[in-house]
Amino acid sequence: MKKLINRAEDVVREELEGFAAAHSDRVKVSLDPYYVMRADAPVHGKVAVVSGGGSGHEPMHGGFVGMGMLDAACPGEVFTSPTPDQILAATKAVSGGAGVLHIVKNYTGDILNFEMAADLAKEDGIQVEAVVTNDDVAVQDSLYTAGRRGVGITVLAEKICGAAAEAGRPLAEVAELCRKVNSNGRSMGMALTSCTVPAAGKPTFELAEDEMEIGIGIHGEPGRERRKLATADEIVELLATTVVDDLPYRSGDKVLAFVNGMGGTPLIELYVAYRALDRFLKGRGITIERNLVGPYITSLEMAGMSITLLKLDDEMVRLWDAPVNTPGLRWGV
Amino acid sequence: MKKLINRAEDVVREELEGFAAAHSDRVKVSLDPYYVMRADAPVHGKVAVVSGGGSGHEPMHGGFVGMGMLDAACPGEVFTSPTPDQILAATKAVSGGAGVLHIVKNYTGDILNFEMAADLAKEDGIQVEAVVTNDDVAVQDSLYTAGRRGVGITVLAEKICGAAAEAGRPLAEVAELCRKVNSNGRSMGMALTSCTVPAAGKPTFELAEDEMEIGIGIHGEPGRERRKLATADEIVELLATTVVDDLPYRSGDKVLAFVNGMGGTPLIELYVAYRALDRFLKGRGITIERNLVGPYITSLEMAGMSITLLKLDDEMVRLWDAPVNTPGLRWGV
Amino acid sequence: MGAGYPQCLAMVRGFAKAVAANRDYLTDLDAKIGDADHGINMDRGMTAVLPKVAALTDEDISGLFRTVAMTLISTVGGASGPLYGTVFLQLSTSLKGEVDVGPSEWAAAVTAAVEAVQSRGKAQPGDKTMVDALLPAAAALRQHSEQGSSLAEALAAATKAAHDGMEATIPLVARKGRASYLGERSAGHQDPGATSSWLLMQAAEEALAKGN
Amino acid sequence: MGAGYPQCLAMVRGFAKAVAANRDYLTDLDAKIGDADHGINMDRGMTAVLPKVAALTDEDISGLFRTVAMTLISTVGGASGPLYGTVFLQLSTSLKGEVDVGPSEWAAAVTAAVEAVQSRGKAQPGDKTMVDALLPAAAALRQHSEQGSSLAEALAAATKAAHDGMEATIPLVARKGRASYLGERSAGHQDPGATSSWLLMQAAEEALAKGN
Ligand SMILES: Nc1ncnc2c1ncn2[C@@H]1O[C@H](COP(=O)(O)OP(=O)(O)O)[C@@H](O)[C@H]1O
Ligand SMILES: Nc1ncnc2c1ncn2[C@@H]1O[C@H](COP(=O)(O)OP(=O)(O)O)[C@@H](O)[C@H]1O
Ligand SMILES: [Mg+2]
Ligand SMILES: [Mg+2]
Ligand SMILES: [Mg+2]
Ligand SMILES: [Mg+2]
Repeated sequence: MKKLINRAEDVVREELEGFAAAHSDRVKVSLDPYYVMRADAPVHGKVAVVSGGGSGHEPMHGGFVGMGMLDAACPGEVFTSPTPDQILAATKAVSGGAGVLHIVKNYTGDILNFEMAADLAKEDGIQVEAVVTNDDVAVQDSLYTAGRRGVGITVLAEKICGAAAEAGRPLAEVAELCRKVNSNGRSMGMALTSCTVPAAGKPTFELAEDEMEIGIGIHGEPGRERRKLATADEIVELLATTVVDDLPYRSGDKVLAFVNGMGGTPLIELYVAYRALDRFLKGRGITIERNLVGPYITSLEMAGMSITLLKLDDEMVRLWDAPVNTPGLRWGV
Repeated sequence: MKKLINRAEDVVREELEGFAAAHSDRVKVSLDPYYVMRADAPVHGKVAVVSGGGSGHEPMHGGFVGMGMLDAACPGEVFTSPTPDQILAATKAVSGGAGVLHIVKNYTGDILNFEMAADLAKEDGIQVEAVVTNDDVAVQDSLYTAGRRGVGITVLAEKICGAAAEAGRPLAEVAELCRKVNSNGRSMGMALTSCTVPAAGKPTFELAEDEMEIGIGIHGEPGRERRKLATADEIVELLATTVVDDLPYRSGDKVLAFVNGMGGTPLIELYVAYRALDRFLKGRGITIERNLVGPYITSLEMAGMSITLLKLDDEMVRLWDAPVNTPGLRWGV
Repeated sequence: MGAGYPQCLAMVRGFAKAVAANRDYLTDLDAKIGDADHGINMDRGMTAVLPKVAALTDEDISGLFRTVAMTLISTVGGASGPLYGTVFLQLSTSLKGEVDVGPSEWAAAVTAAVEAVQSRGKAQPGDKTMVDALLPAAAALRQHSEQGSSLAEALAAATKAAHDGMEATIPLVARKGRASYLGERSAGHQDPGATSSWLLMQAAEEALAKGN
Repeated sequence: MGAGYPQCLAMVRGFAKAVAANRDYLTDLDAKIGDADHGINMDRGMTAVLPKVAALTDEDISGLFRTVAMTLISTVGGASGPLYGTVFLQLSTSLKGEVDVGPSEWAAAVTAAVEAVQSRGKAQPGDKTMVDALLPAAAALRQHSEQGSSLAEALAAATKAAHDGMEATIPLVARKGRASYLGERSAGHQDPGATSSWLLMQAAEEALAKGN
């Protein structure tokens, strides 16, 4: 295992300490229990937006805390959902009296821990709504499984709902918007290499030099299938076809196209992929109104990428364009 | 070689096409010859700031084109400096009548090609000043060598000089400022893994599982020495000591601390490193006034990091804080 | 005579020891069909439990299990944190005021615990989860307690049933938890949570049986 | 009788062929002490040269080398683009109006070319660059031209001198170019640019000697 770390068991704490030192102008970091919150939280009268999940996906979620996006984020251990006491403490710390939205990615652990925390917060008189994101089309959705995983759409939902909350919209509306973003979003990812969980010390899976994993999750969970390596154009076509056909996205639709790096893939390759996606969508008559290219929801040092599409309406475009000031996403301010 | 690319010989063009498609709101891209320029160039009466170098270091330089930073960037083939005709074409395209600053990293190839281009531009009546960055303390500086390499300071110089040019400062001042930034900056990097040049198809060097390369360049050039793998704290101490002692940075100094990822290193590790740097500098009585953490001057998919320090004065802080709107760095707008 | 506080404490410590010894094994199982952290998660939790239970002064079985539950909930995270938290929280509730845990008390407590896990996690038998080890263990305990077996006999049967249940997860296609994302590809691998549940039943057997 | 336009064209084509054949070899040498692109760079440039020179209609040696120079300058990049561009630009200047290149014209042209490389790149002999192959080659050409050797003899001596110069770069510590960043670690490796310069002298020998 080759990593810039000290002891595996200290990675999350030390990352948070580094993050706190770097961004004390915008965020405050609690180390016991772990959470990151806006420096100016609680914002009175504003719906607070809280998310969280395992660490190892940076900048998500802590990097998205700040004006116009999240009020707080709860990082768990690497790839392990946070615990209820973290989520409860963060929820209480940022609650400004207008209720709290929990944005939860659809993993059993995340759901159970956020549920427990929401129950406890409600006992404390805080109004909590939870919205679960589940955009990953690599996974068969079925009543008889845990359903689809929450991946890239979470980043977009956090931005859009953060802007809505910043604009003073009430909890029910912000939650409804979050469900709308989620239901208009679809994603699929792939990996060229595995990641290595620091505490495990060895790669989660092995891929031969000429293999790739299609439909990979963001925790190194095995994907839909293992295939022979292909070109960027072929890979993008495969992912984008599955994504587009699932919702489906139709000719005339306007979308936000998000090409995400898994952590070990450099920007040069993401732009090669974006080029392919741009051409693919043009061929389907779908217009890219907005885009995001870069490593925003990562999987440690995994090499690979994911594609997320979000079907936009005017309201979503306005909220996407609204000012945001976080360590991970910033514009308009 | 596992990369999200099509043919190795098409990587740079396809990356530029993807970049153009993603950022047409802010940049224009010429494909023959290759260069990226501000969408609103030439800005009349403003000094134009132009840089360039081999591809494979994204977001540098193309990602730094836009309001408040570069007017144009010339990408060469992967790790190969651009050619004079590219640089000349870019220089002409963005020249707004107030002269053009060439920011050139100190590599023989970059120097020679920029020199040729500057000669040709001068023949065309354009006033050109070139400033060479050479901040890499891993390399012995001597009259009898090519001197130190230009690395991380280049990013900071482009931001600060771009802001000065935007503020209407004349060419001589912007060039002088660039020299000041360079002479107050020092850097050093290290690698955990090699990168693979697409056209070469195999790693530039081999490192054993328990080895790292200290003093690596941004082109996979071998570094100062090969060592046994160490902890993040030890690595940061090693790099930072060399950097701090070189200028030297002294107790009471205010600096911009830049922890840069080499392309394959995830943000979580960079924050672990930033924590160590923050502590190290505190121990030396040096204050971090501003910081930058992320992959900004990369080396394809290499895992590793570099540390750059820039000793700040009030003018540099103001110019650093000034609005910038590029695909790679954005704030204040 | 059933098990008292010292035996229950020994069971908690024994489970911590078994989890530590099987940390890599559980993690490797999770790497196959999950995210390679189950052993790490459980070990982090049970390592945190040890000083907490060592600090307890009043010898209260229910309080002991409540401490285990709250510590797991606040240190484990993931799916297993709330689920094992639920197991121990329910053991605590069921054994409120109990000082001498015999076969019927233990059977009732384990049965309630697995029901609580099911109500929280919505897993059915055959979904390839810890439920597939816990449910047969609870059934074995009930059967032996009804038959009037000794606590030692009941506990041994529970371990055996948990072990069989665990092995029976191998061919199953997961329908709950992270492994369910794999669909058919989850078949052929043993469920990590069922494996740690077997370790729990084994720790109970080794410690509680000493109470007889 | 010296070499004419067809021989000069054959030399350019021969150099392109040699560079293509040695693309990986040159790149591997550069990986050791540079950035693993010298063969790729030179091959990109010489591949671009081929259609350009094929399109030339007037059989002008100076114009031929000027086309090679401009094409290398605008396609190679790196250090070798301007430097090989300078070599061919100087050959073009030196051979202006020349139709029959004999030993003394070639010796003078190569001498001027390496001087131009030195004035652009500031490398001294022993700095571990292409200069270490080109300078001895130029000296050998001058010596043979003064002795009145045939063009074939002079070219053969130049190739041999370039080869020896190239091999002599192995123990050197680089003081110019990217390899100089390595300091002492650059010793023990052959300079890639000196190697491509030897290939150039070899291509000259093979093609120009045919002019006799
Ligand atoms: N809904 C559920 N009901 C019961 N057990 C579950 C459920 N989901 C997951 N599990 C159990 O949790 C185990 C995984 O735990 P762990 O790896 O620690 O958490 P995570 O899946 O969040 O990484 C699985 O092997 C399974 O036995
Ligand atoms: N200043 C110089 N003078 C002469 N030759 C040089 C100089 N700098 C570099 N070279 C030659 O250029 C070669 C490297 O070329 P290449 O790898 O194509 O360019 P780069 O170093 O820019 O990647 C070196 O092996 C050396 O022979
Ligand atoms: Mg997990
Ligand atoms: Mg090069
Ligand atoms: Mg797991
Ligand atoms: Mg080179």
